[in-house]
Amino acid sequence: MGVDTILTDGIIPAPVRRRPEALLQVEQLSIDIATRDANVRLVDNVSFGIGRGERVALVGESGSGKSVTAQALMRLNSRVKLSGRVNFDGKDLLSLSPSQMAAMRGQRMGMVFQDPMSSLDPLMTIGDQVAETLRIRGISKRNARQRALDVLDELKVERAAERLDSFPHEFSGGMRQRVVLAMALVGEPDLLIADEPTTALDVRVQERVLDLLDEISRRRSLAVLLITHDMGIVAGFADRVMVMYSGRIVEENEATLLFAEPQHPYTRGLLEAVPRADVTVDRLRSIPGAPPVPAARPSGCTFHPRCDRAMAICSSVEPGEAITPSGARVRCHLYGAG
Amino acid sequence: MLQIDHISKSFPAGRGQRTMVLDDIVLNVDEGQSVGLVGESGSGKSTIIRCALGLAQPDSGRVSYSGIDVHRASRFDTLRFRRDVQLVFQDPYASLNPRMTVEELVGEGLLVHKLETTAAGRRARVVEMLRMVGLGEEALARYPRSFSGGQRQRIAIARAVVIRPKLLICDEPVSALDVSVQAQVINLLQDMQAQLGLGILFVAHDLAVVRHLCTTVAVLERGRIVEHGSREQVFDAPQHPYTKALLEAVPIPDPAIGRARRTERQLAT
Amino acid sequence: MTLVLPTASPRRKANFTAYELTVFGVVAALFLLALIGPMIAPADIYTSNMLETLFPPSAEHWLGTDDQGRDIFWRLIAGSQLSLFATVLVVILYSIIGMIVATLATVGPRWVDELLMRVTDIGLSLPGLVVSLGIATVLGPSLQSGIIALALTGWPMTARILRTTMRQTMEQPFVEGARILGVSRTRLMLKHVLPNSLDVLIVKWAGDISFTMLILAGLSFIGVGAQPPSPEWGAMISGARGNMSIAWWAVAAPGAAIVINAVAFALLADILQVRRDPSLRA
Amino acid sequence: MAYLRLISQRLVMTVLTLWGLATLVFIMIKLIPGDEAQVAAGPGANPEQVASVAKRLGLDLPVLQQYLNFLLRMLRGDLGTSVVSSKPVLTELAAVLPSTIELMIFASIIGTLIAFPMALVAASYRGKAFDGIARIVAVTGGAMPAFWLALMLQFFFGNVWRITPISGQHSFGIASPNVTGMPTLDALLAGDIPAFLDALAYLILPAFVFAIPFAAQVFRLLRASLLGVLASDMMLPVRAKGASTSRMVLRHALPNSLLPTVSLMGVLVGGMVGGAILVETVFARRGVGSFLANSVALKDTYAVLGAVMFVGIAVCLVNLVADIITLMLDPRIRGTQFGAGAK
Repeated sequence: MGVDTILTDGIIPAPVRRRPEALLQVEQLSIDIATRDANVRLVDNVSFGIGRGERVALVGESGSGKSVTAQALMRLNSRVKLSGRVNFDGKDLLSLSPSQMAAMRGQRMGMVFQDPMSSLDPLMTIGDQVAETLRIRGISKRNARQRALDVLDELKVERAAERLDSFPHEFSGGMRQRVVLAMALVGEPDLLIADEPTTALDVRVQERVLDLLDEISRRRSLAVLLITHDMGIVAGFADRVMVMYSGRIVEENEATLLFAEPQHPYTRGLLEAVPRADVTVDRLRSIPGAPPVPAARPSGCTFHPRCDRAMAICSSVEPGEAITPSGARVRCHLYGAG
Repeated sequence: MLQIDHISKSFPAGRGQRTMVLDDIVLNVDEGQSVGLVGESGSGKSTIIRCALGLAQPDSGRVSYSGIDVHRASRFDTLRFRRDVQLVFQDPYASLNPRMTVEELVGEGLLVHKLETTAAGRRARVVEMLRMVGLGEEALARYPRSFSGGQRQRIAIARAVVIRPKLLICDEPVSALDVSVQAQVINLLQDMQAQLGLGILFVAHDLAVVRHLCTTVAVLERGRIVEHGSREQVFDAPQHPYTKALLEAVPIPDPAIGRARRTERQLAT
Repeated sequence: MTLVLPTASPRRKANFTAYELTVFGVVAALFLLALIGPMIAPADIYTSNMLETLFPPSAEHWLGTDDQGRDIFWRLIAGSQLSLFATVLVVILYSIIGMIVATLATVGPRWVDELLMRVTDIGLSLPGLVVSLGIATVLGPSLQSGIIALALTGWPMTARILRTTMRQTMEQPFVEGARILGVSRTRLMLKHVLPNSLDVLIVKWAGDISFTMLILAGLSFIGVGAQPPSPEWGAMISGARGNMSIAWWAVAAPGAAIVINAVAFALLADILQVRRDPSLRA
Repeated sequence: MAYLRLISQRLVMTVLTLWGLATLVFIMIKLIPGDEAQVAAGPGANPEQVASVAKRLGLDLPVLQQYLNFLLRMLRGDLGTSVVSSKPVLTELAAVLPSTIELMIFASIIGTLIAFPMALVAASYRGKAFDGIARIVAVTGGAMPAFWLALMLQFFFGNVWRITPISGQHSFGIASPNVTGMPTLDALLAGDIPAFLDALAYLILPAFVFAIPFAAQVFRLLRASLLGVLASDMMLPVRAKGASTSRMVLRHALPNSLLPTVSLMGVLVGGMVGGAILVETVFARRGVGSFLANSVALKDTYAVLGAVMFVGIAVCLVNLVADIITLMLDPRIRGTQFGAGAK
């Protein structure tokens, strides 16, 4: 890593940031799941875009639909019903045939999952698992193995050549997460979706994995969609942040602006509710209640029962999208548009 | 009040070797004091808790509570120790018996320690306790599964605190909760401590939470306490490299700090 | 602080499908039949009628008659009590033994656990039918011997499963929490460990009834269980075997009765299993 | 290293099990109602014979001494003497064992060939018609009494439709020289194809009687564990690589499901020995099972107990082999090839 990266990114981001060319454009994506009794809407009408090489974070709590959204982008979960459009590099993913979709996975878009302990096949060697992405594409065993080795080297797995033939149980948590990362990166995708990639790891390991991800994303100009619940991780990694609550994106903005001027009461509450390791405060401002489960979503603005600035309209009318002076896309009745 | 006095513990690691899990741990919690114990996974946090509660036997050293040697106590003293020292678990889903109602769960301590001998008296105390943790009377007949994670953790706290213990050991009590709910439970613990004069031993991997709740902090690295001091000493002027490394790795919800740190690390390599 | 109690996560509703209800209904009907079978069957099914031997199925004798001229249909109905209740008795007996062994192994000191589990392992690795055969031979052939033999050989699996579950329950944080609260040993077992361990057996029972019914019939067939005049189904097959070439229905019918029972309980076990572990659902 | 230790643990366990079994058999002998010497000598024995048997068995010695002697006899392979044939039980069993083994091997091959494809297809098309039908078929197949199934198959295929021979092991006059004791193998060794096919025809029905419940159980476990693996966290990354369903099932789910399935198959093959009592009798085949059944019919208690002991040993050995195969399939146990810093 050289001066280059530091200059392009800088400690202080450029005030006007050109929107990179769109790679992924999600339009009015809704995700439903049919249970025995009823149809439950897990994600309601979300739209967002990711540019080439851009790092976007999708932040949310349990039940917010962040992981479901992530899996929907690759159509990984066959039990949910998807509607809307997911444009990836000009193709509508939702209208592809299963085999066309399979060809996109691994090749154009890769995914990393939360728990490195359970993400790997215990009976297959590391080398075979990393190379599998390529083997599926019909690349020869030798070439696939060589490229698997290259990726593991790129991810700074020590003595990677010797370790190709070892099994997952011989690796530590951080090492396994690198292998999982290698499986997603070996096909040289344009978009990497990382679903809570460091939640199961200790802070120091987490930091190293995030650094690696940062470095590779810059080097390969790889777009990254980071799914997390941790505002701290978001702050250090993402260019842009989307905050999801109960199946909807309630706020979206450049990372710096979002942290400096959170607009939605939920975003603000979230930032104030988290203790910090660098300052001492007397008391945390807490958000009352708990995030709703998708089957029992409140009417109107789904956040209104917990919101300290709720108005009469909030419980009945779902707020539309408004753009605030700080550039945030926000769904809240406090911000006109209505 | 609670004195963990030079305890060590090791486990067999095959081929006649033993791995040291705890190495000469010294830690005291005084009445009304809140002590934080920070460590990563595998640092020995849970072994310390188990030893402190008398559930595991250290190889050497002793744990004493107000003069009671926890591991060699008489029946009577053990019962007193059980009444005075309680635990709040990490996982609010696994720590409540799914087949007991909230009334039974919260009232069990009163029953076991014969603090309220009548059912009506127990119920009154349970209701009072539930109010303190922010739950209503209507919770009495319900089972844990109908509550959210945050509410279950309140029930767990009520269950532990209803018998008015002097020391509450908290084992990562908020790490399994949603971010927006964590603050509620943290605040509740603070309230309990202020109202009841509880001593708290707060064990966690999350440095931010520990900084928020504890005035004294110990840092555990692979079974050894490497740094031990007041909150300000440990967080603002850490001495041990391990503490420094941990603090530097904790994500801070501020993009400027996050990027500056990454740049620093990249320059260092 | 005010708190909104969630309207969500109501108590799990039963919500049975038509298929599941059908299976429950069939099992209930089988039990009912076993209960009232001997009462509704005509008395002449225990006496020979040499004028009507080995009749094929007809309007008068729905499933024909056996070599003693007895109506096979009514013998099956009457015998269902023997066959089903003997099976259920076996399962109850060995479940009790298994529960005692598992509880002793869980609460007892380490060496008791070791000893009991080694004995259980030995029991598990012996072929049940063969050992039962040995035991029944020693006790002398009769239905009681069969029941005793199967009860003595059937318990190890129950003991092993229950003990594993109880150990797992013991390690649950809520049990640890109860100990920290100062709960006594007895209360710990009765209130915390057992109620949260026993449901593993409910699934097992249905499967056990299905399986045990087959073995019990097998013992009767070899001749160490119920003896011929008895309308126990295995014994009926054994008795009718000699005349199979002229009256195959006399063998087919009791076998079919066993299959119907065994399948019904196996399907019940399957349903219970899937309800416990929804990942198996089709 | 861990691997060797586990195998030796299994061996010790097997020895302990056999000891337990021997004790059980000894207790059963002691529990037999009536005079033990009389039973051992047979119902028709005269007083002198009874007395000599009592002396040979050491019945006048203290019980503990008798128990030790009994164990020693077992160690020497002396499973007692058949009252009916006056031959050692072990000799008789050794003569008929190959025939039973032949049947069991054949049955497990058929059962595996039925169960594996069925489970793989059912798991790949979970919830589709095939899956549903296969599950019902499996439940039914596992709930049929073996002896009844044997009788019915024998009656319809043999007597009514005359597709297969009814009973026995080979047609009159087509026997190949007895080398292994397994008619099919003997015919092959003799290079006599017609004799082989003849023996095969006799083998097919009894083999199916065993194969059906075997396949039913294997199917159910294999399907369940394939679905378990397919639903596990492990499969999401595989799907995200672009793998097809067949690849997920065959390359990932199947290897991970093999461990429990092989142990179950071991247990089931052991259980077949028990079923052989019923099935061999129905089909009039030589074998351990029909020997046992005959001994029961002739009230030859010592032969029964000797055979029980023998079968117990056989089952333990089968289980031991299945355990060892299971261990060998698991790289976590097979031993680390590379001493990477795990933990």
